Amino acid sequence: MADPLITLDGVTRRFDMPRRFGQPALSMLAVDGVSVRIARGEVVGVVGESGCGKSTLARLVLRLIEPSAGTVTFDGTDLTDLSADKMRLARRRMSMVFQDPYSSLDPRYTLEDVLSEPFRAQGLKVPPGRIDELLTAVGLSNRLAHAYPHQLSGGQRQRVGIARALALSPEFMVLDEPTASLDVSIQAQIIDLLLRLAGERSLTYLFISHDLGLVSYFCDRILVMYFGRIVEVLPGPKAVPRHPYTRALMDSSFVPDPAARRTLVPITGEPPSVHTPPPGCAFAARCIRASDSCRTTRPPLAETPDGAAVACHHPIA
Amino acid sequence: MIDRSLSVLKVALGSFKGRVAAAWLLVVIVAAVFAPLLTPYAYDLQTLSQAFQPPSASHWLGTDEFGRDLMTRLMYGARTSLSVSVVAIGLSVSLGLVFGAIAGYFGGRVDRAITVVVDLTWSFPEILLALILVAIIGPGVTGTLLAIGVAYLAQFTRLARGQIMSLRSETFVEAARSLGASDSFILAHHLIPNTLAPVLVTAMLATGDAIILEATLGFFGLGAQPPTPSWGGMMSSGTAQLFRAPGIILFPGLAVALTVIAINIFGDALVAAMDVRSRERKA
Amino acid sequence: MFTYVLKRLLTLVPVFLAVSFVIFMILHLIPGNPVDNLLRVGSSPDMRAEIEAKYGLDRPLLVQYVIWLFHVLQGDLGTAIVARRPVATIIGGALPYSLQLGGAALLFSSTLGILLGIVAAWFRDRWPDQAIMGGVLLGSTLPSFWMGLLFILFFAVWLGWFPVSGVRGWQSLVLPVLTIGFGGTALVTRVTRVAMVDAGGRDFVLLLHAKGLSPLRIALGHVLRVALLPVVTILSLRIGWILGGAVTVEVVFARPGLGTTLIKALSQHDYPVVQACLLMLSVAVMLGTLIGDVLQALLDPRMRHGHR
Amino acid sequence: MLLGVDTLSVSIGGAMPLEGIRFDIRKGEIVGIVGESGSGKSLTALAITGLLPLIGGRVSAGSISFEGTDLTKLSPRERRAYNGRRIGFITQNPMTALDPLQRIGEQVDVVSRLHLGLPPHAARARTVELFRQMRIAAPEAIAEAYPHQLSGGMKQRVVIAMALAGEPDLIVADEPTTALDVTVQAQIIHLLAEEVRNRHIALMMITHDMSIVAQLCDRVAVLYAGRVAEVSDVRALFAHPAHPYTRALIDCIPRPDMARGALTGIPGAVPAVADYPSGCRFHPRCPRATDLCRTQVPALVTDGRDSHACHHSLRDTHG
Repeated sequence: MADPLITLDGVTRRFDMPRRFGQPALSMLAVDGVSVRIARGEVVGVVGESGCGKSTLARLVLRLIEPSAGTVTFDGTDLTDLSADKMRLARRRMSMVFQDPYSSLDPRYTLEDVLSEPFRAQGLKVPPGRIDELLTAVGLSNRLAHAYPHQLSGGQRQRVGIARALALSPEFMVLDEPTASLDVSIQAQIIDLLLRLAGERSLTYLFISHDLGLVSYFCDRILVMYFGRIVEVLPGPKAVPRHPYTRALMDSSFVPDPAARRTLVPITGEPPSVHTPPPGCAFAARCIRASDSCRTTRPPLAETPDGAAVACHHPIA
Repeated sequence: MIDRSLSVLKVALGSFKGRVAAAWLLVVIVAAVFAPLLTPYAYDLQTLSQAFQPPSASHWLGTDEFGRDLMTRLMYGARTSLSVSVVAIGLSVSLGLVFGAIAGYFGGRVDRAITVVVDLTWSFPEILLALILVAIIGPGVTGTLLAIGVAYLAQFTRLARGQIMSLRSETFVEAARSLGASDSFILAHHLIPNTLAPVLVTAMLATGDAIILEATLGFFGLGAQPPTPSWGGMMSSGTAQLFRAPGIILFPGLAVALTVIAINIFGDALVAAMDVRSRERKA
Repeated sequence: MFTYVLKRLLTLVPVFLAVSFVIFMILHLIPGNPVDNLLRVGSSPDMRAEIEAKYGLDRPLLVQYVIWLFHVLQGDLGTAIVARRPVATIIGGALPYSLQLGGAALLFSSTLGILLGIVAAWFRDRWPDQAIMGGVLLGSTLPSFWMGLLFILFFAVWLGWFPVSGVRGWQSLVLPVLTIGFGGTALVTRVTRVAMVDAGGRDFVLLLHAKGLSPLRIALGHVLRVALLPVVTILSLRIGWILGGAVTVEVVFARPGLGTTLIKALSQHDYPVVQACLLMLSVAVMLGTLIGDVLQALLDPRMRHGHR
Repeated sequence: MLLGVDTLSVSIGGAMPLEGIRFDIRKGEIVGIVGESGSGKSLTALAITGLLPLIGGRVSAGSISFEGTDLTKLSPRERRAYNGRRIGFITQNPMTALDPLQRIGEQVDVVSRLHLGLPPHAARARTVELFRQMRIAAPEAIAEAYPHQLSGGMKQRVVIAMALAGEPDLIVADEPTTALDVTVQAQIIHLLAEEVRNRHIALMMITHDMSIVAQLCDRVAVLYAGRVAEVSDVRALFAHPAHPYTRALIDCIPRPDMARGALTGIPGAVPAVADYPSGCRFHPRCPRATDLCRTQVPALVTDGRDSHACHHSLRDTHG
């Protein structure tokens, strides 16, 4: 990867819990030392269960949340020490699509207002014809320009969210579970649209999801997160997972074919408490392969020449 | 904005109750504004020979202990009571919005300081706060106005802060920030406009409470000073005549009650109308 | 539980300091010299010097406050300017009457209000609900002093059932309690109804029905308990509101008590008495929130376990 | 036949969000009710559990017969005797399914006390035993805990234990795993399947997820916009769906062997009750729609226990 568009180096975010009277101060590591490089035109997926830190990571990449440690470099510029003005200019080149198509649009805004906001927020004039063009690009009729969000379906709203993210012609988009609250038929529409847009506008995506099947379909490269860390990097959608957690995730997702029913007993238990992280591998308590070293020493993320990486003392061969 | 407000108003006026309430409010406002044109008497004209007249054609509601026309005093009283309440609530709303927005948007120490003071004052009954303030500022129209304004300040600061806080975590605000919008842009284009509607409805309901508070202060003799008529003041001087001429107390009290009830009914209709709209939004 | 109450009591200490400071400051905020405000016109220079020495009026404001607070905590509330009696005696005489009235009114409002709220929620949008909510609208909009006067006119003067004023026997308590209770009940009814309707619409109620429990058992055994949480919160925050009602009503019925004492002292510019009355009412408000919190913890396991 | 739903229609206010629903469930059978949001699958569950009045709805036509008794004809009191005893219910969101102020154990005990007449001690012993079967560690301690002390997956196990407590013949599960994480979802599905199979309890599994249907169910009813699209055996349904909607729904799930670009979804969206189109309600989104579909409501064609409602069934062309 000669010229990565995005480089994350040791990005960490700690949240302090509000202190309660007579109790020790608590904090949680939402994201713990994540290092990733994303090439231009690449579609990188981040997959993990709720609370694994994937949404925090999405916001750290765009500096919507400040990292506690580490740096985020965008096209050679370190975003983490840009001034507010410079950061605003940088935001023209990156954008985000959000999970909830309902709360992501101001109920008082018409679609035209929504789509002109990126320009107004940047102090720019809306180029003539741009609103129509954006609506067309996401498959919405330009008759909807004066409609309010409450008049649209969930799928249509998510298209508006995508159009807004496209408004300033960014190079990089973070997609934070854009289809998680949509029906499957609409999810497929939106994924299809995103793929088409990536091709037409040579976009780079960071796609956050809890659905390994969807990520495998959509992404070039997959990062698996557990408890704030990357535990495995799958270099391609067909790569065979080596981390027991990734394997468990795979075995937990069913296939839409009654002839291919899973007979494996799923893994037990749930992730550990965020306030009392275990000293060793966070997955050890749920892992059938765990040994004493797993419970005491944290396995590093070991890379292999083919671009794969796994953080496990006993990876599956 | 305007067409949205109009459509809410239309829904609110759709019910019979809403229309009656609005009509009464209109009557009171017209009576207050045009009092000098509507009555042949002066509010402070004492005709002792005419004292304690029962209701008649020339004195619709009768006269008080000084022979002053009760109807006339009621209409002039509406001027004092309404204007004091409206101005006082206007004061609380504008200051409350500013404090609430500062606390809600910036959070941290500023927020904690404001919240502590606000929560403290909020748990005290408005009448006590107003009594303290009148004690400090002194009785009269200005004292009452300021006292009521400050007494309700906590409520509006709380409301505005809560609104801003919950809006701040809405995804559309995060979306705006991801597009490079500054704090002031977000405040001006998302937070304040979305806070305004619930604050205005609450302000309307609070105006009703303020009318009662003004009347109570007046009743204690701490409101507008004689001979300026106010609904509370009229009842204060009427207590002595309670057994002889209950009308002196009955009619101003009725005016307060009907006006406050009308404000509540109309305000509830507005809330319901806005709810209908938000439900449409979700469907 | 004991440690919980203790912790809550500790958090009230800074609140008490803040409130007492504000009350202390009244003397300095009103126009005129604080010493003059503590003395009757024409007092001798000796008395002047005595007051100045006692309260350290030549010292910095904060020191003055500490001295004042020190006296207050020892039960020395100063001397009334007009009555020339120790303020503590005046307050001590008035307090039992106010406690009687406030306690009775609170009991009346919360019992009746919760009952009516349950009935209204059970018959939601049918005529019993509409009738109750009509009464609630009246109760929350009619000025309490006016209601008091009407009650006197109707029940005391025309029907002669109860005394017009004074504090002789339980009969004299009925009309004042009804007057405060009308507004108080309206408040509690409204809050209870909303809370019942809200709790009744939650998911867990669906599952209770699916278990085959009877609707009455669900309403009284489960929904009511959940609904009581916000009711207790609001009640404890609004105890002051009901006490505020007591201030007005005491005046209307010419009952001795903190309210009459306060209003009289205000009109006579008797500031030590004003300060003492406000201090008492503030302490009542604070104790109210404390009792509310404790009740809340008793009702809600989540509070006991330190969640939320 | 355990449960027979026949031409069931449900009204809420003036609208009829469910119309002419027909399917049946045999003893011990696992039947999936599948469809997108707005298809009426949750309303079907509420109709069968008699909980429609809680959301202001009612059965306006048709019957629900449970071992020959028409549940829609019973008085509320008679109806209630079935709930918890013959029919268990599992709701979608375990986080909000339990009374936050009551201990977990008491919430389960009440079912066997009410319906099996067990004394308190025996009821608790039974609850603990059920928890053990649900693989809840330290069941006695959990019985004394409050809901907020349990994770979502743990709460859903409690809710399942509650549904099993009355020894029902049918469990209605409304999206029981949608709110859970993937790995926990697999645990719960696994557990639920095991328990109902072992006890020979019929399960009506409401879900939007075709892969859960494929994993778990014996038979499937596909609903669209308040009507039945297709009812069929699960293998036949996935191999040769009759209704184009069923086909499209299966094709919306990404599969490992799928080429990029193969996932296109179904154009448009499920219409709201007020905007139901004429004829076949799926016609605006259907690639096979003709004028006939636009004007004529397709009849529900029955073939043994299977049925479908389509003018241009895919099975007609495939044979």
